[in-house]
Amino acid sequence: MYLPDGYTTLDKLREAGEMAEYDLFFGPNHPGMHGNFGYVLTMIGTEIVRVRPNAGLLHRGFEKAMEGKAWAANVSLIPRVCVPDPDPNEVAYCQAVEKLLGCEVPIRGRFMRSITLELSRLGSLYMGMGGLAGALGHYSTMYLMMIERDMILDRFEALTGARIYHIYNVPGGVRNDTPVGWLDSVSGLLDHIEAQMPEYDRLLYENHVVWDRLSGMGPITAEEAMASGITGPALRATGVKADIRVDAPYAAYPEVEVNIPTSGGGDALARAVQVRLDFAESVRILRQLIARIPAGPVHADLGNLAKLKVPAGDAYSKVESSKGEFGYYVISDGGEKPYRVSVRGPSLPAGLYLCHQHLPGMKIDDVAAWMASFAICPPDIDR
Amino acid sequence: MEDAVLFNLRDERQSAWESVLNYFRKRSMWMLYYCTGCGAIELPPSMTSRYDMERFGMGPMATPRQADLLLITGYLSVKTLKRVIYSYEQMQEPKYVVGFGSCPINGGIYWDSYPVINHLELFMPVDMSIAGCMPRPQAVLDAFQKLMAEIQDGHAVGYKRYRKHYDWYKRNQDAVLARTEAVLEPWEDPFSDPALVESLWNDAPEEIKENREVRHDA
Amino acid sequence: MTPERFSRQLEQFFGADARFADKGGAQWEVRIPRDRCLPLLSFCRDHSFVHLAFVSAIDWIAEDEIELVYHLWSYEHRVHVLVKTRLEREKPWMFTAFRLWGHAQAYEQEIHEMMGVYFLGNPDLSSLFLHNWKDRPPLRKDFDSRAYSLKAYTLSGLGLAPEDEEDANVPS
Amino acid sequence: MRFLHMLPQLLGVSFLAMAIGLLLMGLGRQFTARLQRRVGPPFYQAYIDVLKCFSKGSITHGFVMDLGSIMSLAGLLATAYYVPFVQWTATGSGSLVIILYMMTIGYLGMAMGVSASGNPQAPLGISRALALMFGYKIPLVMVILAMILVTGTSDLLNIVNAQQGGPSHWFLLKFPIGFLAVEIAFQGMIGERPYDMMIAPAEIASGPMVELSGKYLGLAFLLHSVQLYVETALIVNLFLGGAANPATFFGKQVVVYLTSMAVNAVMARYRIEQGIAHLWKWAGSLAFIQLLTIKGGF
Repeated sequence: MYLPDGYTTLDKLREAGEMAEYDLFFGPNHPGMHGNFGYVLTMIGTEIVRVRPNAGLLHRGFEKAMEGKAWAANVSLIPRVCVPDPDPNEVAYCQAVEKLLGCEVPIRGRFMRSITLELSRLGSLYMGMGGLAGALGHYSTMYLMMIERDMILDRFEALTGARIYHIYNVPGGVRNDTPVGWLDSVSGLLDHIEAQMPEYDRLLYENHVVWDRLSGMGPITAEEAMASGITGPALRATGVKADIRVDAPYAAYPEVEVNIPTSGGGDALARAVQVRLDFAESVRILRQLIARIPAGPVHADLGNLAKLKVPAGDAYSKVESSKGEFGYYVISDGGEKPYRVSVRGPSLPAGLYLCHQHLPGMKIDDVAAWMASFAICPPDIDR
Repeated sequence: MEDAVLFNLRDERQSAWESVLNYFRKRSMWMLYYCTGCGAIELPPSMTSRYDMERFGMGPMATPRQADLLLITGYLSVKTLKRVIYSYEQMQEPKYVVGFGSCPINGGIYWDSYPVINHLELFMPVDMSIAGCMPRPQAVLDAFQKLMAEIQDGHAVGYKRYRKHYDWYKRNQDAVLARTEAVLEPWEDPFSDPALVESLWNDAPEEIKENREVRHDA
Repeated sequence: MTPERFSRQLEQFFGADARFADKGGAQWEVRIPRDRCLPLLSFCRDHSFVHLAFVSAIDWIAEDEIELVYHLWSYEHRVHVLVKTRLEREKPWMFTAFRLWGHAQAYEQEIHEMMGVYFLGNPDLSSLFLHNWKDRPPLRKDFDSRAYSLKAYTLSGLGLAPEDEEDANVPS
Repeated sequence: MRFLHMLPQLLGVSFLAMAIGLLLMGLGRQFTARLQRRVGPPFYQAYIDVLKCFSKGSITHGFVMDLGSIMSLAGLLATAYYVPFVQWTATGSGSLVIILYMMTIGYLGMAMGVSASGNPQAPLGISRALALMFGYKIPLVMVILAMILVTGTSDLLNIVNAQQGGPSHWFLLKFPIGFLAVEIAFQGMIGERPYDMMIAPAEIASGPMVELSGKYLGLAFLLHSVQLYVETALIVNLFLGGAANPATFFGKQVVVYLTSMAVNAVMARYRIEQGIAHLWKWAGSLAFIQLLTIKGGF
């Protein structure tokens, strides 16, 4: 029987109408789904034919809720936009407000912002690597990585009083200075993390099963990635040297040396490796920040924050989170509340658009790993 | 909150056989692996090496059929509420519901938000609520210990309540999920009128018209 | 690229339609009427502004207008451009940017649901976030979220509250 | 009647197989937990789980589902009657042909049962399990063939007897290549990583078990426990020389199972086609080499 190139028996049966299509609900209630999100997959056998994203399960009306709260009160709402990586939200929002206010954050406050951002990034990357390992069935790595992530949360708790939602950055700086010995404890944690990392590398990155699974999955070129709004590690994994910490520096990043790592290839393996490189770079940045942090105030005097009034205007501010660009577009009409806050989450382009490009033709086996490789985080799609 | 309905939890006295079964039930609680909200972020720490939930015999399960414990991890949007009720009804008795954080209790920080329901008790029975945002892993594990004690004593009987008062729960669920008219004021989308859309197409520039028949999945 | 050069090029192609402003902090702003907006976006994309960060919509209820803001970023020049266009609030509609950036489809779908803006040529404007929504689009300024929540999610708001105290304890 | 005469023995073996299998599961879970630096459940956790499952309500999806569940358990129990426990079998025979034949019935019964549920993920899982069977059965059969050629008997009792006289007589040392091949295949037989694509929670939501509730899930657990008993006992008998008393036998089973769990703990999961290719490539070639060395006058 002669079959032209790329024309399989499956295609033949499909054309003859002998293969039935069926819908498979991948999520929201599915162990491979990270968070509350869903894809309705139309399948033939084990192959995906079409995909329909089912978003909105985590929708809480953030943008509306923020219009009803005072400028400073919104800081308590904002970290909830992205649960694994909350601090970029706070910083992006505060920077936008500060831009409108025209106020300058003291240098120590900027350093503290960078330190919390990088610690939050480390925690989120642990979660991302663990999630990828979990999607591939490699639970030991995930279980072990959570120990270190929890240690980071302990440091956050000592600094801010909260494990997950820190609400530490406020317009004008950060809430309070470090407790005594806190910076040393972070240094000690970094030593511990660097000592542990080789073990995880052996478990996850030197594992041939992981290589075989990830290589060639969901490939994307640099042009495609830029044209479809992909940012962060997924973009750098295509070889583009783009990072907001360097391109549009904020907080204390101009004061330290940031070497943006890139990797090539653009498939899921490259993205996984890129996350690991980002992780190492983040640890290096943290060490520099801790070594160079100056003394001084951490907060600019803005009077009573609860009665803060912001001049009319609009400002866009963005921050490099562990998943990509987190942006806040803040509009004020001069009142005590924002007129409108619009949020740009990093997951939407991959989660709602690239799925149409990548998932059809893929097998059901790879959906969870594909999502984890793009670090799709549903709360910032839904908001 | 005039809607907070007080529930009476006490069960009739249990037999010795029932109490033996309850021992097995409490020592082997399988929870449904469904992250309904942000509270799920504290589940990985509770499950994994540091706090290790499995030493109490608890573990995540893939589907509602296999699970005993439904965790409502945080706020519930209406869209999720529908899925949660489906999941709950698929679970086999005895089954338990734990509400995480403030949001299932009274809406929490989202109490005035349009897509988020306020009181979970109106839609399904809750056996244990953990206050806080987020509840820490210690609080989560403590709640599970307390739930175990309630199961042993035969007090965690939400599923019996659900069966007994199904009409009441179903009425509340339908009122929110199967809404037939607008809540505040009806809204007519002007673009549901095909004539208007057609006139827009007629005035559109040529390069737009070319793409008229594009389908997303094509 | 300097702002002067960019504004000169804009003037060359769009004349007085495009109003350019430098907001400082490497953020530029271009205001443009709806009919010229898509050509402007296309022009920007060809001039290295390849990254569409997102699209936001603002309801200016006092001016009876809805504003769309396209956020563009150039990896080459490291400049952020906000392309703003105003639509009438009664029947807001816009041409889709789906052909320029694929992911614009998702943003437009969201804006259609949240703000009621119709995007001509967008292949899928079905409801994505809300369940069985029959009210005014929620991000409009005249939508009262608190009143909605109290009416929709409480027994008394739904008219289901029990008459007397005895009934309140029904599920026991 | 011969059958009635054997009934106490058959019941005894059934009970033993389930008890040992569940204990192995509990020990395996605790072992994995220790590898992951946590406390883990108590060793008797699997018993509690099964008893709890039987105390729950359950949903059947029709007569075929009931029949399939019973049939798969019955098939595996029937295998257990032929696998020697301390140089003794319930039926008095240890025919390897019957063992290899009967072991398949477990999966076929499961395929029949879970397909009735109508959930697409259950047939996906069971089709993976049946496909994977092609992967591990061929190396296994090749190695067993090699041993039959050497010992001149297909009765497992005789193969065990041939290994008596201390560890130096164990086939583990006589056929190290074959042992390696069977160890790789064993990983697939009990469905542990990297070959756990049949369950694969992140992909197909625990596959065949997706619609099993209450008692059916309890039956599935018992099925897995009997499977563990049969397959570890098979390896102990084939390569580790059986045992003279139950404690030693159980100890050897534990060693075999925990070795597999250690691999399980550090591995990710293959895709199904990768898994079969891997099994054929490594286990298959090792088994083939073993067969050649024997035919070559070893």
